[in-house]
This record gives sequence, C-alpha cells and structure tokens, in this order.
Amino acid sequence: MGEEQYDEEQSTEVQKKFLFVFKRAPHGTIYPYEGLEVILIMAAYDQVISAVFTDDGVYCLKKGQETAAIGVKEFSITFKVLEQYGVEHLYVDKEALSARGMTEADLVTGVEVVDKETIANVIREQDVVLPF
Amino acid sequence: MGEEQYDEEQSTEVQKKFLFVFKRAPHGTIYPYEGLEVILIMAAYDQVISAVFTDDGVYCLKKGQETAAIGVKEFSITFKVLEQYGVEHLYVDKEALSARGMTEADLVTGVEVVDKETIANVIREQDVVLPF
Amino acid sequence: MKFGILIMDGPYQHQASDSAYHFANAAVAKGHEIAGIFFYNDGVNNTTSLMTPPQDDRHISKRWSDFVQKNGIDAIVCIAAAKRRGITDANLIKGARISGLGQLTELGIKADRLVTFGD
Amino acid sequence: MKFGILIMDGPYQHQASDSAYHFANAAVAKGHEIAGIFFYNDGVNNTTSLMTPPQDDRHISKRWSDFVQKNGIDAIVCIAAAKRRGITDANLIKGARISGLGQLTELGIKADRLVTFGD
Amino acid sequence: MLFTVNKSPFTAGNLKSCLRYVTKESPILLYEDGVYGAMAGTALEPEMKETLKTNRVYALREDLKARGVANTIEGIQLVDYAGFVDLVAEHNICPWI
Amino acid sequence: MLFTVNKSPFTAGNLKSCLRYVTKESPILLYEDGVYGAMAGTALEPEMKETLKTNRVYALREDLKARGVANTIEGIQLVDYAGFVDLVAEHNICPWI
Repeated sequence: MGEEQYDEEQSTEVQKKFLFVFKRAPHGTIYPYEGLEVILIMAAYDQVISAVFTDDGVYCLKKGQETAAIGVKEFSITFKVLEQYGVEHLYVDKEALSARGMTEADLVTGVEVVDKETIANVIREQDVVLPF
Repeated sequence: MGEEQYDEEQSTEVQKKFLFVFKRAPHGTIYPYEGLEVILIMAAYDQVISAVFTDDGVYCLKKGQETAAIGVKEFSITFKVLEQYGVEHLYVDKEALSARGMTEADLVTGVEVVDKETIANVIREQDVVLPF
Repeated sequence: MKFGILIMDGPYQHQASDSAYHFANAAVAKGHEIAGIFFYNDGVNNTTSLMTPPQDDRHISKRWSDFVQKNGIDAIVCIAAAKRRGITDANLIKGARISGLGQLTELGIKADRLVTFGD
Repeated sequence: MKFGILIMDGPYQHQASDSAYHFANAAVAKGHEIAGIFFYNDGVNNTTSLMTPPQDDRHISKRWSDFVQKNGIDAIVCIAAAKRRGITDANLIKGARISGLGQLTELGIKADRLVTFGD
Repeated sequence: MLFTVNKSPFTAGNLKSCLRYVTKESPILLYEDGVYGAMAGTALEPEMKETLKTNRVYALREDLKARGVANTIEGIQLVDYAGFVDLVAEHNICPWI
Repeated sequence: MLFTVNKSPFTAGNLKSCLRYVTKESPILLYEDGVYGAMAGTALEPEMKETLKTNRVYALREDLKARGVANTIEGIQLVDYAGFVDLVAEHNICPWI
C-alpha cells in the first residue's frame, strides 16, 4: 500500500460517517485493494470511518495469504493497522464468515463479528457508503 | 455490428468445431456484443460454428430490446441472420430460459431449446469453446 | 442538492460509465449541482483523449469532456490508477485533472450524496 | 503442442491478465509453442506503452512486451477494441501488432488449444 | 437508505445479499442488469413479492426497455433517470454493486 | 473437456452452472477466485464431495496460497501453473468464466 503520501491531519468543518463495504475477494479484482487505499488517505481528514466485510469481502481478512507466486501485493496485513488510523469499527458478517467455513480465529485482525441486523443498523446510520 | 469488413470466403485446410457460449446478459457488459462480432468474421472461414445460450446469455435473444435511451447499439437482431452466415446450431438451455420466465416465443429467432444433457454433449464434441 | 459521482470501471466494457453519464445529465437537468466526478480504478480509462470509437457509437471520453466543461464540473482522475493505465496529462481529455485520493475524500465531505458506479 | 491465448480483460483491474501471463510462461517452460496471443475487449489495455505503475508493482505491459519478444510470439491487438480504448501504433508496446478479428479465427484454427482469460 | 443493485439476480449474489440488510424504510432500486429482477413470471417473482410487502422496489425504465423487459412484477415502480436522481436526493445511497 | 472456473462459488453462479454440463470424463479446474470452492469446511463442501464422486477436481496452488486457503477438500488435487498447462494439453478446454 501507500503509493500516495499520507497527509498530515486535514481540518474540515464537516464530520461525516463514511462506511466502506468490502464485498469482493482479494486478488481477483483490484476493488478491495483500492478501498483500503481510500481509507488510508481518508484517515487524515477527521471523519468517522467504519468498515463492513460481507459476502466474499470476508476473504480479505483471511490469515495466511502469500501472493508472491501470483506476483501481486499482499495487503491483508494493512487491515491490521486500520485501528491506528482511527477506523472506529470493523464489522464482519457472521453468516458470510461461517458459510465460508471460517471463524474469527481465521482473521488477520480483531473484528466485531455481528449478525445481519447489526450491519443493517450500521448501514442505516451512514452519510456515505463506498462499495469495494 | 460490422465495424470490420467481412471478408470473402477464406480457405484453410483445417476445419474445426467452434462453440460460442453466451452466458452474459446484453448491455451490462460488452462480452456478448463482441462474441457476435467474432462469429460474423469467423463465418468467412469455412469452420463449423455453433452457439449455446445459457445463464443470463438467454437474455441476448429476448425480443423487444430498445436501447436508444441508454445510448448503446441494439444487436439482438443480428442473431437472426446467423443462419445465413452458416452458423449450424443455436442451442438455448431450457431451464435457464424458464427460470427467467421465458419461452421460445419470447426470442428474436428460431432456436433449439434443449435440456442440459444435450448441451453437455454439444460442448463435449467441440474443438474450441469461446465464452462471451 | 450537491451530488458527487465516483466511477470505478472503464468505458465500453461495462455499463457503469454510461449509467453514470445518464445519471449526471439527469441531475443537472433537474437543477442539482455536481460537486465533482472522481474517476478511480479502470474508471480512469474514461478520460483518455486517444479513443476513436466507430462513428455510429458513442464517444465516451468526448462526451464526458463536453459535459464537464459545459457545466463547469470538477472532473478528477486518480493519479495512482492513471499511472497504472497510461493516462497522463498528455492524453487527458479537456476539463479533467489528475490528482490524489484526498480529492475523493473532500468530494465525499462536500457533496450531499456520493453515488458510485462500477461493475 | 501449440497454444493460443485470448485475453479479454485489462491490466490491474482483474486477475485475468496475470493468470494468462503465468500460464503462458509455464507453457513455454514446458516446451510448448505459443502460436499467438490475442488481446480483445479491455484486454487491449494490456498493450499500452504509456503505463507507469509503482516501482514495487508489476509492470504489466512491459512484462508482456518482453515475453513475446523474447519468445518470438505473435501478439495481436484487436483493432476495433483498440480504437475504442485509445490504443494506437503510437502507444503500442514493442512486439505487438494491431489487426482484425480474422486473426483470432486463424489463431483458433492454427492452435491445438485456444485458452481464454477474462473476468 | 436507498440500496441500488446493478447485477442480474440469476447469476450474481448482489440482490440476495442486499435483501439481508434492507430495513423497512429502505427502498431498493434495480438498474443495469439488476432490472431482470423486476421481470414478471420468473423463478424469483415469489421472493420479490415477499420483499414488496415491506419495501418499495423501483426499476429503471431505460434499462428495462433496453433489455426488452415489458412485464414487470405488480407493485414494482418504474422510474426514469430523473426519478433515479429524485430517489438519491431523498435518501442516502448504499450502492450494492 | 476441461472446464475452468475463476469466480467465487459463493457470489457467482459459474461453478453451479458449469456443474450442470460436466460429463463424467470432464475434469474441473478451479483458479483465481474459483479456488474458494476447494476450501474445506464451507457450506459448499457437501456439493463438492458429490461432484468428486464422478469428476476429478483440481485447484490452482498459486491461487490457493495467495488467498490463504490451506485446507482443501479431500480428493481435490492441487496443481501449479505447469499442471494447469498439462491439463490443457491433455484436454480441450471449456473456459466457464
């Protein structure tokens, strides 16, 4: 990650709630990689940032990814540092995770594994939702 | 259709069985449009050409498509002329069609509505399969 | 109302760019303001001045160029995505500018709605 | 054995181009011949010489250029798809040529296998 | 919150996944290949009718017309691009693409 | 005839649709996001085990590794790109992408 320079804290008068929805698997498309890039930049702007992982997006957090043989960057480790970047919540859909044979122990970082009703309520509160 | 010039008959010593599999809906992606372009060019080469329509590919043949308001070309009519281009068979998957609430009467041209076993046998006989 | 538009897929391959274009036109026709259009991922391919589609097809990059210039809309092309895909100031449509992801955040803050189009 | 390869999606956005590249390398390493690589749809975007990805990322068009030149492989870029996306002789990677869909048919006839990579 | 779906529900999971999260006050807009979900007489119709009991469902007229979908499920409301803009003006948007 | 599948079976219909057409002698190769179908312990495992009774199923090692999929369903054979090439050399290919 980190092709752009991560700026110092930006000050704006408005504070909004931004939600990043990770729905796609890593490596098959560039979407989740680029979603993470946006979060890292946005973190400098004093906004309220959360992320939801559902559908194949839960695979983004899977432990043990080694991408050398397909020649692309391994970026799951970057999800670990999101808390330091001020991302308030990382929600993972419980059913999406279990349908894929995984539990929280399979994930690279601590998250909140929640039911669909919780995610529905999180979505409802947002000002901006960005799908990746 | 028809950005390229359709050549006069090409002679080659080899004759192969080519199957075009249309699996995607029209207009959402350029795939089926481009598949049709390939068929029109290939028709000049004295090969054995067939086409299978399954999954959302059956929508390619739906009657009544009017694309003016989304500003793209309407190409379903071109499927009507494939027979004149020497395409031997147009197979449509019966279940794919009925799951989508359609029957042969909804299609722009005469086709062979067949079961999955028939399509499986058609696929098995091919030399080259091209997915669109 | 102020709209922001985010486009994540390229021209011709998917309908995303077409949908965004028709949405943006309808928004302007209704008297809304478009605070910015951000081209990201393959979306940056919408902004090459080099495309020469067939005459009977839509010219996607020219259409965007005309639209943003006519309506004074800020059209921002992600620099990292552009570099990966060969979009530079030398082949960029008029009316667009290349900049960073910070601009996307600012658009999200500034606009009342941020609408994403992609595949 | 003679392989033909058809690539229908662009660089970076989907894995298709990467998969095709690794497959092609493995085929050559096994002593097979690659009778041709045909770039179609967004696949033509793999052949722009203008891309400048970050230094720590793969340079997809350079990689294709080096590979086809080193192995004497015919790399064909669909003219109609290229025009829609701004790929011209002026920005085409070395080792590739722009031509028509007839070349894809000929590749399908000539090769023992035609393998398609796309999204 | 307006949910928008642009994929065919017969081959992609987007609509199904979106329906897990919509709350009662959330309208759903089908556009691009998503409009196939609005067609009458399909295997999906019973599920869409269930959804219509609790949620408003819209489908984009331009995309329906482009795809030749003339008969839509009763209760699904058709909007044009201007109506799409109105919906986004009324609601925050959650693009379920 | 070798069928190749590159999409996740949990969100795309490719694998399901491919399985309708495979005949007994047809091997299936999972690659790219398709390899998630090879993972053990998922909701799809019973169906994959059913398929394994009649068909050989392969999964691309490089893509499994990239995605951190270490435990695969018993009976699924792992191949690298060289093995992918061998499979295509042995069979005609039907890319179910």
